[in-house]
Order: sequence, then C-alpha cells, then structure tokens
Amino acid sequence: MAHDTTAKSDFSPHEEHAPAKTFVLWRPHAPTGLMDWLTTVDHKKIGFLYGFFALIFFLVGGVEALLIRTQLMFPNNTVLTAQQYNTMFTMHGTTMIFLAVMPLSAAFFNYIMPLQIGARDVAFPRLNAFSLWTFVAGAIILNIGWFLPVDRWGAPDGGWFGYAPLTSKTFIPKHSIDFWVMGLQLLGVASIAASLNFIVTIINLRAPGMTMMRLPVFVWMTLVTAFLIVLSFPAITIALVELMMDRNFGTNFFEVSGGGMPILWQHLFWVFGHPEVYILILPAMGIISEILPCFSRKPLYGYPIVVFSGACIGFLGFAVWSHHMFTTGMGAVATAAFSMATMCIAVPTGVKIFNWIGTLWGGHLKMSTPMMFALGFIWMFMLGGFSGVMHSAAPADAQQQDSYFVIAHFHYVLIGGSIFALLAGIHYWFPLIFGRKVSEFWGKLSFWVIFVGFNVTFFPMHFLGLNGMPRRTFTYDPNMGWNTANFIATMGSYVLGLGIFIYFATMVYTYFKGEKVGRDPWDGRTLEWSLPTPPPEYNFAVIPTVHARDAFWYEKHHQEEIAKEKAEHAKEDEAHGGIHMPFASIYPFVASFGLLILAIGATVFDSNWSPGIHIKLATVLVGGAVAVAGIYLWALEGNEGYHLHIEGDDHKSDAKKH
Amino acid sequence: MLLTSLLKKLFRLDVCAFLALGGGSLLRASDANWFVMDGHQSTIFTEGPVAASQTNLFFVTCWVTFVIFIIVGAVLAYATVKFKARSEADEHAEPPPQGHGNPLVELGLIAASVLALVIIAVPTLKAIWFTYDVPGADTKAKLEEMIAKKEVYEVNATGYQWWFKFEYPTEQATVPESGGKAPLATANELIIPAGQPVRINLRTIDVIHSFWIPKLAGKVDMIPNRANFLWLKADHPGYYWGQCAEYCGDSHAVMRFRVIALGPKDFNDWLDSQLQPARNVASKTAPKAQLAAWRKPESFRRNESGVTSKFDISPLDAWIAKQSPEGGEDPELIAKGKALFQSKTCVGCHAIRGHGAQGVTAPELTHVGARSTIAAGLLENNHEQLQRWIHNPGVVKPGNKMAKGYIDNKITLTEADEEALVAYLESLK
Amino acid sequence: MSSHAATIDHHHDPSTSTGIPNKKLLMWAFLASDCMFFGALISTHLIYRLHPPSGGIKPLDVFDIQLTSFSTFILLMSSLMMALAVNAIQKGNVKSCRWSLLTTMFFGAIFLACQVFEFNTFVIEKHMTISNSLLGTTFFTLTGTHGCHVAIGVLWLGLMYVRSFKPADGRGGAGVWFTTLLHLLAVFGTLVLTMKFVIELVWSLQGFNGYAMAGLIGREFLTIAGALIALGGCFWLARPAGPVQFDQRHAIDVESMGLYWHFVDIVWIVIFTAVYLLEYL
Amino acid sequence: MSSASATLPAHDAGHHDESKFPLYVQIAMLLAVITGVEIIAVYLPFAKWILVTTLVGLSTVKFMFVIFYFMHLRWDKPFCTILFFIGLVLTAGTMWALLTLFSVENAIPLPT
Ligand code: HEA
Ligand code: HEA
Ligand code: HEC
Ligand code: CUA
Ligand SMILES: [Cu+2]
Repeated sequence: MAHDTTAKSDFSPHEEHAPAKTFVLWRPHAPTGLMDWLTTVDHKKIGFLYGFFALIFFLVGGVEALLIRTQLMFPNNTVLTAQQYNTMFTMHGTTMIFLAVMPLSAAFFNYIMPLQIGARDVAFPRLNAFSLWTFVAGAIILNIGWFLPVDRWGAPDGGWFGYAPLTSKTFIPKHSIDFWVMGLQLLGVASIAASLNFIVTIINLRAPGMTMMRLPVFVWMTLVTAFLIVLSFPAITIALVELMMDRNFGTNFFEVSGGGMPILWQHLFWVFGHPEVYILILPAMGIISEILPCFSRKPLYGYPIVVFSGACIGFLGFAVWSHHMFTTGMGAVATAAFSMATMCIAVPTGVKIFNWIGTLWGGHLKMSTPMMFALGFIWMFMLGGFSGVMHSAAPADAQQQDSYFVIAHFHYVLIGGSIFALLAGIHYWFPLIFGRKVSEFWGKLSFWVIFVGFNVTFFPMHFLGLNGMPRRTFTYDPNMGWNTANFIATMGSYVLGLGIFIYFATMVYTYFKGEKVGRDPWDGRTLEWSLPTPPPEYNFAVIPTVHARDAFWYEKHHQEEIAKEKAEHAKEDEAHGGIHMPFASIYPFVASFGLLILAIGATVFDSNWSPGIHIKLATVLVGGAVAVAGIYLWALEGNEGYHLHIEGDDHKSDAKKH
Repeated sequence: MLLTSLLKKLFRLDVCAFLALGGGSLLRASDANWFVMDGHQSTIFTEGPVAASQTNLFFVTCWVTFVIFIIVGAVLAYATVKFKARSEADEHAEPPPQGHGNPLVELGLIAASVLALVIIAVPTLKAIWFTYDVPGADTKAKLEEMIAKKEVYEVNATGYQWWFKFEYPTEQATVPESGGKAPLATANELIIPAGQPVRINLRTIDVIHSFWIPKLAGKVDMIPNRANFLWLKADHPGYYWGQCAEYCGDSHAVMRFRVIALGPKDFNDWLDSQLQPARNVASKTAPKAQLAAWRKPESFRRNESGVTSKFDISPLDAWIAKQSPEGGEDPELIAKGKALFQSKTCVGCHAIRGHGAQGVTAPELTHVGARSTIAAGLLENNHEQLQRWIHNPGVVKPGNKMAKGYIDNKITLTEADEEALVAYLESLK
Repeated sequence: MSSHAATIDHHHDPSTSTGIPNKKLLMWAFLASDCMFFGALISTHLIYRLHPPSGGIKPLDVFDIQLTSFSTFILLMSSLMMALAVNAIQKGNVKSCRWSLLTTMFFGAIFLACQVFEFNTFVIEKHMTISNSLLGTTFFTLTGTHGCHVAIGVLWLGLMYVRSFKPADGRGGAGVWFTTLLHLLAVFGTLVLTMKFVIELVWSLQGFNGYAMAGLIGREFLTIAGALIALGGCFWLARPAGPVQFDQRHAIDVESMGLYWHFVDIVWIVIFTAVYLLEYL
Repeated sequence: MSSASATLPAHDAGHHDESKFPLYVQIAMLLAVITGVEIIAVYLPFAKWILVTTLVGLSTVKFMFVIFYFMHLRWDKPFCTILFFIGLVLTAGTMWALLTLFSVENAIPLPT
C-alpha cells in the first residue's frame, strides 16, 4: 500500500525579509481547481497537462488521417475537395509532429526525468509553466483557421514543410499560412524554453552520486533531445521570420522577382527538419531503454555505448539535412556527401537495436503490455530504418522522394517508432502517475489491434510508392494499379483507429476504475519507482544518494545501508528548515496569454489600410504589453517559496520493497 | 465480464488474431496482384537507362537490408521466445545475472554494419555520377557540341500551376502573326526521339514543381531561380506517364503529363507537322465512324474519371491515331468555333500559330487536336472530355487558372458554342 | 544557506551538481542556441551577397564605414562597462555597479541611435529599403534583429538598474510598486528622449532631408523639456535611502545579463566583419 | 551548504578580490586597436585571400577575448565552454556547409 505522508506547510519565506505583498505580486496558492492548474509550477502537473493536450491533438490528427484515408479509399473519390484534402494533410502532419509527439515526449520529460535524477522539480519551475502555456497558445493559433471562413482564412494548407514560394503571399494570399507561421513560431519559443530548462535540470539538479554515467538512458535521451531542440529550432525560427517578413512587409527573401532563391527555404527548413525527426525518436528510444531492462530484469546491455550512440545520432543528425533535397539538383558532390553521411546514421542506430537485443538475451522476459509495445517498437522501427537507408541511396531516392514510399518510411519510424514507444511509456508509468494499473488483457488486445492495423495500413504504401503513386494527391485515376493497395491501407487505418480507440478507452476506464497499486509495481530499476504512487508534490521526502546505475535496483538490494543513510539525511534536511517548495505563479500564464493575443493580432486581421490594420496593431500592442508585463512581474515577484515538514516515518519506508 | 471472458477465449492465441486480420486483407488483395508493381508509373519495370540504374541501386539496398533484417530479426525472435518467463514463478525467480555488455561483440557488430553500408555506398556513388551527366558530355563545351550534332536532344520543360510547357530550342517554327520564328512549343505531351539521350532543362514560372517520369528517370525539381536539368533516354518507342511530384497547390494531384518516344522517322514526321502553323479546314470530310453518343457535360460528377480503360490497352496507337484528321469535319462549325475562340477571349491566354492567337499564359493549342490527353494528362482528348473541360474547367481541376479566366472575363458558353469550339479544337491536328 | 556566507564564490554554487549556478548554465545554453539563430541569418545574408540579383543596389554605394566603426567602438566600450558592472557587484559595490550599468546602457543607446540614424540615411538618402532590393532585405533584417537584441539588452539593463533600488525591508507595499514604475519611466524617458534629440541634432547639423539647425530648439522644445524632467526624476529617485535588497547574492543576475550583453557584442564583431568590412575588399 | 565556500582556501577565492579592472580595460583597448587595424586593413593593397584570412583571423581573436575574459569562460568551469562551443561549432559547420552548397555551379541562380 502506498504510504501516505502528512505534509504541513508553513509560509516562512526564503528571503530574510518578508516580501512586500501587494495586490500585484500576490502569490496564488490554490491546492485544487482551475486556478491550481493555471498557476501550477509542479513539474508533475505540468507534465500531466502536456500529456493531456498532446493526446487530444493526437486524436485530432488521427481523425484527420482517417479522413485522408477515406478520401483515398477509392479512385476519384469525392469525400473531400482538393482544398480540404490539402488542408487535411498539412494539418495532420503538423499536428502529429508538433502537437502530439513532441508534447507527449515533453510530458514524459517533465514528469519522469526529475524523478529519475532524484530532483524535487526542474531548475526553473515558472519557466516550465511558461513553456506549457506557450505551447498551448501555439496550438490554438495553428488550429484557429478551422473556425474561420476558408475564403480568406482557413486552416493552413501549404504542406508540413511549407515550401516557399508556394507559401508566399502571391500564391496563398489567405491568412492560413500566417497561422502556420505564427503557430510554429510560438511552439518554437515553447520548445526552446522547455529544453533550456531540461538541460540545466539534468546537468545541475542530479541527486548526490548521480553521475552523468549513472543517469538512466531516458534522461540521457532527454538531454540529447533538448540539445537538438535548442540548436535546431533557431534555423526554422529564422526561416519563419523571413517568410513572415515576405508575407507582411514585402521583403524579397523568397521572392523570385527580387532575386530571392526559394531553395534557401528548403535548406533552412531541413537544417531544422532533420534534427526534428530525431527529436521525435530519441525520447522514444529512451523510453524503450527503460522498459526493456525492467521487464527483462537485467541492466541495459552496453550502457555506455547506448548513451554514446544516442549522442552520436544527435550530432550526425545535423550533418544530413540535404537528404530531403536529393531531387533539388545539388550537384554530384554534395549529393554524394549527404548520401554517405545519411548512411552513417544507420551505424549508431544499429548499435541501439543490437544492445536492446543484448538486453533481452539471458533475461527473464515478462511479457506485460509495455514490453509488448517495446518489442513491437524494435521490429517496426527496424523496418522503418531500413526504408530510411533505401532513401539514403540518393539515386534510388530520386524515384522514391515525394512518393508513398516516403510516407511508408516515416510512418514506420513515427508510429512504429515514436508512437509505439510513447504508448508503451504511458502503460509503463501509468501506475506511477495515477496509482492504478491498466488491465493486461485490454492492454494486449489494443496492442495487437494497433500492431495489425498499423502494418495493414502502411506496408502496402511501400508498394504504392514503388508503383509510382505520388504523395499529397487528393485523387488518383483508376487505371494506375493503385486501387487495391489503397483500399487495403484504408481498411487498415480503420483497424488502427479501432486499436487506438480501445487503447484510450482502456486508459480512461483505468483512470477512474482501474485496480489500485502501490509502490513499485513492476519491480523497477530507476528512482521514480522508489516513490509512492502517485508521487507527493515534493517528490522525495529525502533526496536519495545514488550509489550505482539503476539506483533503485541497488537500493532494493542494499536496504539496510540505504535506510541508515536516509535517516541521516532526513535529519540534516530538517535542520535546514524542511523541504523548500516554490510558490505557484500566475505570471507565466499571463505572459503566454499575452503572446496568444499578439499572435492573434498578427494573423487574424488584415493589414490593408482600412480598419483592419488598426485592429491588428492594437491587438498586437495589447498582447505585447501583456506579455512584457507578465514577464516583468514574474521577474519581480522572485523565486520565493515555502517549506514543508514531513511527519511520519516516510524516510524509512522509502526503500521498502513492495 | 461475459464479453471479456469471451474475447479472452477468442484471443487465447495472439498470433491467430494477427493471421486472421492480416490474412483477410491479403486475401482481398490476392486477386488483384497488388504487389506486382507494373502500373503506368512503375519504378520497378523501367524502360530507360537512368531509371534502370536507380532501380538496380534500389534492389541493392533492398537485398542488403533484407539480409540484415533476416539475421537481426531471427536473433530477436529467438531471444524473445527463448528467454520469455513461462510462468508466474519464473517472473519472481532470482533475477538473472546482471551482465552489462561485451565490448568485443559490440565492436564486431559495428564493423559488420559499416561493411553492409559499404556494399550500398559503392553503387550509390556510381549511380549518382551516372544520373548527373549525360554520358560522354562531362564538360559544358562537350555537351553543347553534342547538342549541336543532335547526339543529345535538348528540350526545355517549364512548370506552370498546373500544367507543363515544352519547348524545342533547336527547332524553329514560323509564326505567321509576326512573320518571325520562335522555338517550337507544345504542352503537356512531350515527344522525344527514342534511343537517344535527351537533356531536359527544368524551369518554372511560379512555384516549385517536380518533373517525374517513373519509367524513364527519377524526378528532378523545377525550382524558381535555379537552373536544374535532367537527362533520360527511352530504350524504345513508347508511351509514358509523368506526374508533378512536388506539392504545388490546389491541383497538384492532377498536374500530370505524358512522354511519347518515337523512332527517328516518326519523330521527324512529327516535328514537320508541328512546325506547321495551325490547320485550316476547307471542306467537309467524309463522316467518321459513329462515336458512342456523348453525354451532356452537366452529367459529369466532380471527379469522374477522364480516362477509359480502352485507351490504356495501347495508348501509343491511340496517340498515333490522333495525328491525322478524323472524318466528319464540318468547316462551318469549325469556322464558328474559330470565331468564338477570338470572341470568348480564349486568345488572351492561348496561342494558336496562324490563327491570330498569341496568348502566353496557357498551353499552346496550335496542334491540340493531335494530343492524346488534355488538361495536363487528366482527361482523354475526345469530344466528350473536351466539352467537359471547356464547359467548366474549374470543376474538373480545382483552382484552375482557366476557370478563373472564365470568371474574370465573364465567359459564358452555350451548348452550341461548346460544340463549335470542340469541333474547332479537334480540327487542330 | 550560502546566501548568508560572508564571502561568495561566484564560480561555485554548492547547491548544484556541477557547481555552476543554474542561471549561468541557462544563459550559456541559450547563447549556444542564439549562435544558431544568428548563424542562419548571417548565412542568408552572405548567400545573397554571393549571388546578388543583377542590377541590384551595391553595398559600397550605401555603407558608411566611419559611422559603423564608431558604433562598433561604442559597443566595445559598453562591453567593458558591463564587465566592470559584474566585477563591482561581485564585490558588493552596489554604487559602482549602478554607475557601470548606467554607462553600459548609455553606450547601448548610442549604438541604437547610430543604427536608427544609419537606417534613416539608407532609406531616405540612399533609397535602399527593406523591400526594394535583396540587399536591403537581408541587411535590414540581419542588423535589425541584432538591433532588437541590443534594445532588449538595454531594457534588461534598465530593469536591473531600477531593481537595484528595491528596499531591503519590504516597506511601503503598493508604494514601492508605484515608485518602481516611476523610476522605470524616468530612466527610459531620459534615454529615449535624449536619443531623439541627439538624432535630430545630427540631422540638422547635416541638413539631412530638409532638417535645419535654425529652430531646432523650438521644434524639439518638448523633447528637451521632457528629457530634463526625466533626468531630474532619475536623480531624485536614485537619492540614497535606506538599505536595499541588492548585493553579492544578486551578482549572478547581473552576470547572466552581462553574458547576454557580451554575446550581442560578439555577434556584432562578426557582423561588422562579414557584412561591412568584407565589402570593402 | 555554505560550509563549502566558507572553508575554501583564501587564495582560491582570492581572484575576486584583486580587481580585474585593469585587465578589463587593457583588453578593451586591445579590442579597439584590433578593430582599428581591421578597418585599415581593408584599404591595403594585398591579395584578397590574404585580407579575408586576416579579417577572419582578427575577428576570431576579438571573439575569443570577449568570451574568455569579459564572459569569464577563462575562470569558469570548463563545462560552460563546452556547452557554448557545441552551439558555436555546429553553427560554424552549418554555415560553412550552406555557403559551400550555394557556391557550386548548380546553385548559381538563373540570369534575370
Ligand atoms: C522518427 C522519425 C524518423 C527517423 C528515426 C528517421 C530515420 C531515418 N531516415 Fe527518415 N524521415 C522521417 C522521419 C524519420 N526518419 C520523416 C518524417 C521524413 C519525411 C519528411 C517529409 O518529406 O515529409 C523522412 C524522410 C527521409 C528521407 C528523405 C526521403 C525523401 O523525401 O526523399 C531520407 C533520405 O535519406 C531518410 C532517411 C532516414 C535514415 C537513413 C534514417 C536512419 O536514422 C534509420 C536508421 C535505422 C536503421 C538502419 C535500422 C536499424 C539498424 C540496424 C539493424 C543496423 C544495421 C543496418 C544497416 C547497416 C543498414 N528519411
Ligand atoms: C507522428 C506523426 C504521425 C502520425 C502518428 C501519423 C499517423 C497516421 N498517418 Fe500520417 N503523416 C505524418 C505524420 C504522422 N502521421 C506526416 C508528417 C505527414 C506528411 C504531411 C505532409 O505531407 O505535409 C503524414 C501524411 C500522411 C498521409 C499522406 C497524405 C498525403 O501525402 O496525401 C497519410 C495517408 O495515408 C497518412 C496516414 C496516417 C494514418 C492512417 C495515421 C494513423 O496512425 C492515425 C491513427 C490515429 C487515429 C486513427 C486516431 C484515433 C482514432 C480514434 C480515437 C477513433 C475514432 C474516433 C472518432 C472518429 C471520434 N499520413
Ligand atoms: C485566363 C486564361 C484562359 C482563358 C481565358 C482560356 N484558357 Fe484554356 N487554359 C488556360 C490554362 C491555364 C490551361 C491549363 C489548365 C491546366 O491544365 O491546369 C488551359 C487549358 C486549356 C485546354 C487544354 C490544353 C491542354 O493541352 O491540356 C484547352 C483545350 C483550352 N484551355 C481551351 C480554351 C478555350 C476553348 C477557351 C475559351 C473559351 C479558353 N481555353 C480560355 C487558360 C485559359
Ligand atoms: Cu506541380 Cu505539383
Ligand atoms: Cu531526414
């Protein structure tokens, strides 16, 4: 049974003088309710919110995908018009990547990573809240077009990589592209802010003894991903700034008549875009590297080389962007260079696959649902990786680029890879987060339906691509030999949808009615499992001291020694005045809200010289002012907090094995 | 609960479920041989050296990864089955030895991966250089010399939203309107000499398009402000499907084209007829074989197919048949159509050499009657489809610039107008 | 708590795993990211300089190397002052730190004024705008983005300066809040109005676009009066009063800001060479 | 927590007390001089590649002085330097690659 701790808070502030309390610098402290969610700085609540929004957008993106598949079920189908179809795949791609997979990874970073390194929170809790709300603002801007008339607004329809000059004002004068530009810009701000936070947290907030080479692999992958984000997002930020200037201020970056070169957009986009795909897969690999050892009851095989290969993938990821541009006529030398560099990535990725298999080897494999998804991941990701290697042979890619072969490749790595791993992660950590365990039967059923549906959907797409079916086509002729494969794919996507429906229905059911579990239901190896389920807001009653990789596994096998150590540290902590907790704050939310208003002003209103421009300017200014005021007050209120004193003997029970 | 236990029974064997679902769809597919990739745009059944080199490379990558997949997959499957905990007791037994890895094994596997990649890399490099230069023309001067000698044939292809313009810089056609000469231009159907390397200069006047004839060569993009090119060779005369492969806006999906490769004599004959100004019909010709009654344009549904399977059986023959005038031409009707072409402002966009039409923003129509398709490969070029097109181009091709022209110029056509225009267009052989 | 220690080691924060303060680490990570940001912008500019459209505007017809050299020098000096400000606060010398902050800000403002001046001449006299040429497009976007960074730096400096007056005992409540606002207004008012006047003055001296020396004082009376009042406000609000909550412990805040400021300076070092000097070869 | 810093040997914490003021001023002067040299250099009649190399070299020197002295990297934990250089090196590499990609013949834009 989970051990309940009683926490008593006193508001003795950290500074030697009581802060001046004014009506502006009031610190909210609502333990529950809406206000709590809006002002929370608790990494666990923020992580939960990230996950919540991400899953909603995953379903939205999924419904868009089903519409795409329905349109393609038959040749010359008329479920969607050309325009609706183009909007659909643009939004599907953008939503899945930026609003589903990335924030779902961020949810795990937020929730799990601090627990795994033995920290009480991230380094900058309020910055963390700001990242979350800015992400939500970006998501709103990106989707706002659905609710506005399509003649002058509408949802974005320029493809997820928005190639100029199609996205310039000349060819798409509607505001739809403005939503895309502004939405991505906000998401970039959110991602960079969050990643800076994770970098500092991982480097600086590790529990004593948690050296870098003892970090759980998931934490390592978080770190590498965070680096990829902070170093690759600036490229797309600049590209988007240039596009925005072209659209709104008549600059010539991609304006051909002024001498602009649209190819530059492609370079800047993919300088970001390729690292982006590793941003999507590395967290997934981290999750898998946690699940496999846990359910094999063995440490990860070749930890150092797995970590090193992860970093290597991240680094190489910056040197291969032009493999998305093999058909742009780069010249033989450049094509060859990028082709070779791309192939090299197969080596560190292969290392990971081999070491995962090595982890299984000689273990006691417990086939629980997370393990099923993890094994599914290895198989499917491997297939996706192989089609990636086929792409990397540039001349072969000349036939595959922009065909359904690419669609098959990246859905294998994105669904078979990222999504499988994230679904595995949800199952794995569900007991920790909610204190309830998902039914094995329904879990496995959903796995098999998803697995079958996924393969039936996407495997035929390889053949479609090789048979010459181009992607992003809302219709095709019946005489091209694509009818059957398309029909199968569509049927598969319905099965896949059913599987995902079962999955989420099971989750919702478990959340309310699932079987309750106590600490450490899986016989876990890392520190998060040392906590009660769900973890208390201060995480660790006593900051653990780490003596080995797989710290909790070590604790479980050295119980007495650890118990003594904990008791000592608890005493020390109490002498320092208890556990320091940061106050909640509304200002991160205010700042993000300001950005939302600003973005609405910049995108929704026309800038012709009739009233539009005035409304536009006014909204932008108001939004900017709110954002600046929010940030300033946030700085002014300071990072004060209160202290918690834990009563009871939680420290001793910490290492107690369930 | 009942449901759960029932399903549980059904679901005892995970693998069965997999086979049932997967097998079901395979069964559905088996009669159609969907995995035989012999469509019009097949990248597997190629008909030119460039595409062949790319496909051969693809098979190298395929085999290498297939072998790796079998090996790695076998080990993975073995490990999964062998080390699976068989019982509850097994799960709670003493943990297995906590081994941390073996550097030698790891290094060995890395070396093996590198080796596999080398097998792919070598043919990749070869194929890259092969696709980038017309054989024998590795310097600019040499290329120009070969073009001058017509050892390499040169054409320009330009992408427009959503059709292609083709130009023959080496062939000068007379333009009666100006009395001068201009390079021969045509649209949506590229005629090339078979068995000869063709260098295609790729340009665009608006957004990025991509030029792709899967059976002849992998795609190369048409990028604004960039001088891309592609070379290809058709091994033998034939009729090939092409497609724009870069998303270029509303009607990207229906931005298609055709390539017709002809033997030397046929090619020269074709050039000769193309260089002529537009044809005039002086007298009534004998009635043609009766066509099936054609439908009124209103009855076309939005995306109703514009091609018939009959056409697919031997498209090259269908194209050849189009080259000479059909029977049943009515000079009066044609003259009416010619006049309408002027009065309905078609001339503002289209060019018909010799008939006073010099528009530049739309496909050249001087010999439109001799093409096998219209509207960028979307519709078969016959009476029925021509009328469907000019009746309401915007419905056939969403976002179409011609439809916009109709609205801007307030063009309305009666059924009689349409018939006259169709007769006129069909006469332009 | 380390905050009560008599001496603070500014290179070691015992509460973190590495000993590097969180804020410093955050700043360095951010600067690494900002490198990429400017890298993309500078690349854009250089690529278009490598392939200029025919018949475009020539940089040498537009650039004014004297002015740019001057503003480069000014930015360098501001960097020096910033370093001194950090040095001062690390030793607990609040007064010296404040003066250094003000000087840094002042130099930053001069740099910005130079840029405003430069942009104006380019647009009005040299007829290069952001939209009429590719050079204008990339030049104004690149240097303008850098200018924005400087402006944010100046804003940050101002906020830090005013923050250094936060009373130690939290007296006053809403009153402090009001004083702070007033102080901010005074500082930025002085800065902006002075900048405006100086620019007008230089334009008038040069007879730029119809500006004349005669009547300058009259035209700019409100600006001058406003600047003087704001300056007076600055002095009055900065009068010595009670202990403040600003000492060695806040050195890390000043230092992080300093990192940002120096980074903006090194970006300018690169821009000065890549955008300006290389054109003169 | 405070014990760590309090027990530090005096000379270790010492470098805060001896003022860096003169050092900073000297470096600033040096930077100013280098800038001056750069400005003069562009007017000198040397081959272009020499001048470009010189300019890039001198700017790098300035860059390094600022980050190592004004920005304290010299006295900070090496990790800060590593962190920043990850970004710097990747940026330099990307810029180099972009400029190279745009310098090959295929990249020359069409004559307008
Ligand atoms: C999660 C995301 C993800 C991941 C991980 C990858 C991984 C890889 N990708 Fe993929 N890719 C995408 C997402 C991803 N990709 C997306 C979204 C697109 C399309 C974007 C768009 O156009 O919209 C794309 C497109 C894309 C292209 C461009 C195609 C085109 O448009 O023309 C290329 C070309 O080289 C490519 C290559 C690769 C390679 C070589 C890998 C490698 O990392 C794979 C390495 C893995 C393995 C090889 C398997 C395991 C290894 C072994 C068992 C070892 C032994 C194996 C060998 C020695 C071969 N990808
Ligand atoms: C992580 C990223 C991700 C994910 C998870 C997916 C998931 C899916 N994608 Fe993906 N896709 C992309 C990223 C992704 N996609 C990208 C980047 C593109 C390129 C876009 C572009 O070209 O610009 C693309 C393009 C793309 C295309 C090509 C469109 C085109 O080029 O014309 C297709 C076509 O089949 C497709 C299908 C699917 C399907 C069937 C799923 C399925 O896996 C979806 C499964 C989910 C569900 C089915 C939802 C859950 C269902 C329910 C809860 C039940 C239903 C409920 C109700 C109706 C209430 N996608
Ligand atoms: C505003 C310009 C415009 C006007 C006016 C116009 N067209 Fe067109 N036309 C086009 C464009 C653009 C296309 C190519 C459409 C496509 O395939 O995307 C086209 C295509 C065609 C084609 C098919 C050509 C081919 O080879 O694919 C025919 C036939 C045609 N037009 C006939 C006409 C007739 C007849 C009229 C007058 C009643 C007319 N057009 C008026 C712009 C115009
Ligand atoms: Cu043209 Cu797609
Ligand atoms: Cu990629």
